[in-house]
Amino acid sequence: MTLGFYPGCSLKGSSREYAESVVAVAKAFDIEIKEINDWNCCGATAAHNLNRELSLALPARILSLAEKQGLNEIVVPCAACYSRLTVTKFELAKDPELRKKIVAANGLEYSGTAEVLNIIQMLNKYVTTKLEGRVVKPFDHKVACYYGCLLVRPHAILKFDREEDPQLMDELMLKAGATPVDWAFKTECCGAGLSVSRTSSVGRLSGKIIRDAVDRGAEAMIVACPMCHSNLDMRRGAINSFLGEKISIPVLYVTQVIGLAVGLNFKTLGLQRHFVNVTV
Amino acid sequence: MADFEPKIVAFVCNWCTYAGADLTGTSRIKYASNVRIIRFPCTGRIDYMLLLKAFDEGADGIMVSGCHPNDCHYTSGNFHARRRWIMFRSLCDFMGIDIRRIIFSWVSAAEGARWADIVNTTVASIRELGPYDEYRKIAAKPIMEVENHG
Amino acid sequence: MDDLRKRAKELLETSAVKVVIGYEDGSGGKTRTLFAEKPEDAARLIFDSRCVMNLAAYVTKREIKEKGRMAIAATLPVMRSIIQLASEFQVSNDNLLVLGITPESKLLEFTDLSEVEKFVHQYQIEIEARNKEMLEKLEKMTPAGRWKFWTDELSPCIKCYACRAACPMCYCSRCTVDFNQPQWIPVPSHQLGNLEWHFMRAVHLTGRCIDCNACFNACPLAIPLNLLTKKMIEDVKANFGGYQPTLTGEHLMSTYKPDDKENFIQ
Amino acid sequence: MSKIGVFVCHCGENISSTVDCAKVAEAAGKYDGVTFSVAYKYMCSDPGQTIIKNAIAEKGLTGVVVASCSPRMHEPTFRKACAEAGLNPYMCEMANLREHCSWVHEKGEETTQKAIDLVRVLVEKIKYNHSLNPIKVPVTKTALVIGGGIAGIQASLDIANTGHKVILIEKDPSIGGHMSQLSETFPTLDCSQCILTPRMVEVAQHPNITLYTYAGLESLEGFIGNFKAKIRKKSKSIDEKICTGCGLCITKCPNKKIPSEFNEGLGNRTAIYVPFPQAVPNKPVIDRIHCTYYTKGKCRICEKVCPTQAIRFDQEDQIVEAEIGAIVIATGFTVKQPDFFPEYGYGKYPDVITGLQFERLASASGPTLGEIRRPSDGKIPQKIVFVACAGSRDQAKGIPYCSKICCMYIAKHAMLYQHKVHSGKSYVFYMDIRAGGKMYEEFVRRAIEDDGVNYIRGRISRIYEKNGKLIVNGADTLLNAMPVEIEADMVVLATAGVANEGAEELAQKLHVSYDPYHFFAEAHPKLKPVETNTAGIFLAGACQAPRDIPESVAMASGASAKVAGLFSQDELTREPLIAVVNRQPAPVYSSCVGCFLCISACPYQAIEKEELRNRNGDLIRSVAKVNPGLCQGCGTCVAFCRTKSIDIQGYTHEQVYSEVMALFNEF
Repeated sequence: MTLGFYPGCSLKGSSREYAESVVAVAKAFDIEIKEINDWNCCGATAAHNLNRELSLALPARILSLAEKQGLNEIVVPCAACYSRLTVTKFELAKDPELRKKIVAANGLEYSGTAEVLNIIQMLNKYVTTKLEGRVVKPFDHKVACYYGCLLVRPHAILKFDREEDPQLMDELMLKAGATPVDWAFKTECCGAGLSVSRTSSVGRLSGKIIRDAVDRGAEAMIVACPMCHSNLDMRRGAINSFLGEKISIPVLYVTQVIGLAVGLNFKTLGLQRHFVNVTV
Repeated sequence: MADFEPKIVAFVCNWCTYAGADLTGTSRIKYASNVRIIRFPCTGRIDYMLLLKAFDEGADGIMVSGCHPNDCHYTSGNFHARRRWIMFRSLCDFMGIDIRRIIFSWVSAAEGARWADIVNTTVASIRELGPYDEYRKIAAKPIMEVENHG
Repeated sequence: MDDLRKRAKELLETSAVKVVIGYEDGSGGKTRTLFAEKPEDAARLIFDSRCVMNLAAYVTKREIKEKGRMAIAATLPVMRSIIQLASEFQVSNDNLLVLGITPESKLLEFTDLSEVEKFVHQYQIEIEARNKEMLEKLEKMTPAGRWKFWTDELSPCIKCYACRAACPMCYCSRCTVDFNQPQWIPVPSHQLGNLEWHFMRAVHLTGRCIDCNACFNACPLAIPLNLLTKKMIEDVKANFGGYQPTLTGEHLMSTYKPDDKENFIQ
Repeated sequence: MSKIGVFVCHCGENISSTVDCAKVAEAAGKYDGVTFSVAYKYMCSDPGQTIIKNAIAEKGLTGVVVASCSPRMHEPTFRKACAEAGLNPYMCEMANLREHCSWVHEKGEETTQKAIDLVRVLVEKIKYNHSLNPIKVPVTKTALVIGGGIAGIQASLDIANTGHKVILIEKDPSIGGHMSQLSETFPTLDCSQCILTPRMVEVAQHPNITLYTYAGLESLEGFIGNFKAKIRKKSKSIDEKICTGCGLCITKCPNKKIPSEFNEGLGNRTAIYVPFPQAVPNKPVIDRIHCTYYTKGKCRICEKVCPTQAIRFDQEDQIVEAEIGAIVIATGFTVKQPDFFPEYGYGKYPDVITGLQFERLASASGPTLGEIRRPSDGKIPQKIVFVACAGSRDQAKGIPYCSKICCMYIAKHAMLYQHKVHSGKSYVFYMDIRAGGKMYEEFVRRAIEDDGVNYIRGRISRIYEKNGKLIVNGADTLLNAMPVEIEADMVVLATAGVANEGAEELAQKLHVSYDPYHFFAEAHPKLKPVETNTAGIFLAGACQAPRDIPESVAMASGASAKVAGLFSQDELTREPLIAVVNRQPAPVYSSCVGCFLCISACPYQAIEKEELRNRNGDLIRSVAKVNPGLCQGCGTCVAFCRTKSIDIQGYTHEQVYSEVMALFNEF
């Protein structure tokens, strides 16, 4: 089977390893990943602060392209992209007038039929059921699943998992052989877009997240968003200086853990690319 | 069709939708003025022939609305109505009567804003469909003028 | 059908019934209805493939009922009609004896309508393949196409009401079309009058029609008006489940289920 | 020939500001059959009604159309005015120019045109109206009160004291409701039970009150003055007549670890139990879900120890049928339950509790005998956080409304805490302080100023446990949204007050409306706050919306006054808007063919078979007949009848048909 794939900017740059692990896991489960041809920026996070129509036209163009290229279902690993695409689908379905306007602006047909899956939905739909027989190296560690802000919000539109206390990633980790810890910072803010502009804020916000995860005995943090990853991983320096302690808990993408569990190669999953070393 | 103002008649039950529309008024929520409401005790009372008569008389769209399932003031009038509507609508469609022009809804006495919404979307969609000329054409050319309005 | 003639004769001789309703030879190679009131009339009874008229249409007629207890030569559709009529309190064991003719042309005598019910329930009401195709063809058309189809097909209707007269379910003493305060259905047989008449007929037969085709066979202009009732049968089946006339009166359109499904009510 | 009068109301400016009333009156004056039309500022005022009455007398009107507000508002007013002028009240109809036109459209041609159309429709309808006479029905002078909290208790006592019979049913083993759980009450800090229990005893002893506890409404049929209620008395597994309430069974019951509902799970009870010491009636029930005998088949210790042999293991539920004239619903409310607040850890951390649980901790009769001790380890919390609006005023939680009582009880809780734990620190996170009420604001100020409760304006984003403390994260919006973090020992959530589970089902049983939050709907938000849309059924207390005690009591007394008013009459008049099967002269008798499909369509079993006989008594045939006592006038049969033999008064075939005909055609 074939799945459309929208990588977005992060997966082509700072989080190449996320893309690598998504593709690798998909391949291991006989899913062909087909990148949308000629894709563009999803608009996050700048567009919706500037111009509502622009913030909808950008994702709409991506969805139109997917439709045109015969991709009924697309996986969107980045939580920010996923949020933008899903919100756009919702807004356009609700308002036919707006839809006409957007279609005219893009010059592309839009029917809203392309299904958008985030990474958790994709895994649950195509991988989880087959996972049991495939685990060769259970990821036998205590893990803190960090969902971040965008994966499950706004709940009214996404209708995905429990808004304040999500569970689906924890369930997935259990199946990969890990032990999820019960902790309090699953959806707290990591500092997200301030990564570049206000690194000290990121240090403080992400620091609290890391602190709680470590205090509760986690040996690894699991994420499903490139923004979360770069803040928790790349900004470890700022975090550690905020915490006044050298904490070296690694941060893995959910797909990397699944990949390791089913016996995929360290490098195939891009695990060598992290700032905080991952040792298996 | 920009200047076309659709004529719409709403057949509603007294206890839910009529009261809901009253609430729209009390809440001063504005909506399109194309709809004329006719009050019935219950959706169970609404004779399907009246809907056809409304088309005869030149309605471009028809709304039928009453209490949500389980909320009928008379216990089950809306359940009876729903079963009839399912068949009525299917027969209309089978005979080529434009079912996009017949909008069914449940609107409770508490849903004043929802009534305004439903009216507005109905008016917009009927405006898009244009006047119901097909039905009017056959209604307007009787072979003999024998009807009297006694 | 010697059995039928013999039994009819006995019934009339013993005055077990006052009239036997059946078919006899008519003119032009056609059959017509026989109301056998004397034992010797029974000899005129026939039954063959030409006998398709639904004789159940007579059992509700006042003139026939007044004669006394009736017996009726009943094919499967006639028996179905009788069960439906019994559930609507129009006939009962007291005034009707059913001489059933099976689809294999075997004679069965039923002492009680509940046996008739059991018998008809062995057979499902299924739309003929040819008509089913026609329904599907129509359903595939655009609404505008269907509108044209029906306005064209109904335009020759002269409102002779032969369809109504032939239908066993149209036993009302005052048909809606005869109601004039107010005049629901326009009297003239113009397009509107025709459309509304046939629309109304289909609604009134919804859940009651047993698909005998008597209306179509009676129509002098061969209007496919039975397609309307057939469509209703298919839809009732699809929406509300089983479709069989029952004595207990599980009337499909005067009852409901709280979880009836639809997808169009906002 | 009709002589119809059309009376167009300006409703001050409510109609006339968007509708050209003079033009409406002028247009109406030109319709066939209209002999008089006029516009006036306030038709419902005395001079307005006089205009109608005079016109009826002087012009000999045969029909009146009042074009003003919704008929749901003033139809009775104008029908009465017509009757006073000698016109049959059912010859008066109303065109809804206000709610359905002037209030919902902008000023303009179309709006006036719509008003003209609405009037024309009613003018055409009224040509086919007939004089009707109200139906008289007797009144059963017994009230049913559902729910034995403070509202139900007050309503029962008030009705009983007017000399009428009351049946009070309560789902729990004792009456008392939430008020019996409270420690002290705002704004006076008097003990809740001290003021409540005398009322409870009064109910039990009142000669006019029949009390059924552990009971619920099974079904309800009928209509105002003539309801038939079936009440299910759940089996208590004891013979109440023999039981002396000595309590020996309770002390001997081996099954002692069942979370007590009365203590909100903070204490335990036995399987045979009375909910609390002052319960009324003070006789135990066996909770069959937990009782060892019912679950495992052995035990029966209570039976052995009972000195009067009052235990009845084989007792079955009993259905009591009662004739009822009026009903007061007083079923109260509940608070939102655990899974609702994952971000606050409610249900996860034992020391995050609800306000109702705090009441039990603070109550002298509670599990800690009134000492504030936290549930996890029984320690006295030194830092306590109260969170207002836990769910309330929160769109995301689906509860946009204010729960109303929380601001006050939080102030009370904080005050009680400070009174009991002098060294303790208390914090209240709030959005706004809503303290409208006599002595309410003063009470809150006392908490802040005299008792030193720290009020922080801001919301809590998350609560989590760390090293035995509850970390409360929030913001102080008065300090430029500075993040606030408090390490608390205990957190009390003022969880939203919500409708009872099953409220919707009860509403459907009673055929009353409910709002989107499943609170029962009053008939009018201002002028009929204790009535429902169903005649003869009234509301009291928090089943209608969150209410505090004085409001619940006031509502209960209000509802009782309505019931007493109803019971002051021996006969009621009912609207004659019911279905009728036609009858015609012989030999037709009726156009009904007797298919009786209408019988299965009627929701009220109001249609029966009538045997028509000739002069010799011979049966001609059977036709349908509507029982006017049972018919409620829904018209389901009317739309179903193929021969159009059934018609419904007030909405006859001719009336509705002519309305449709008049819709778009200028006559």
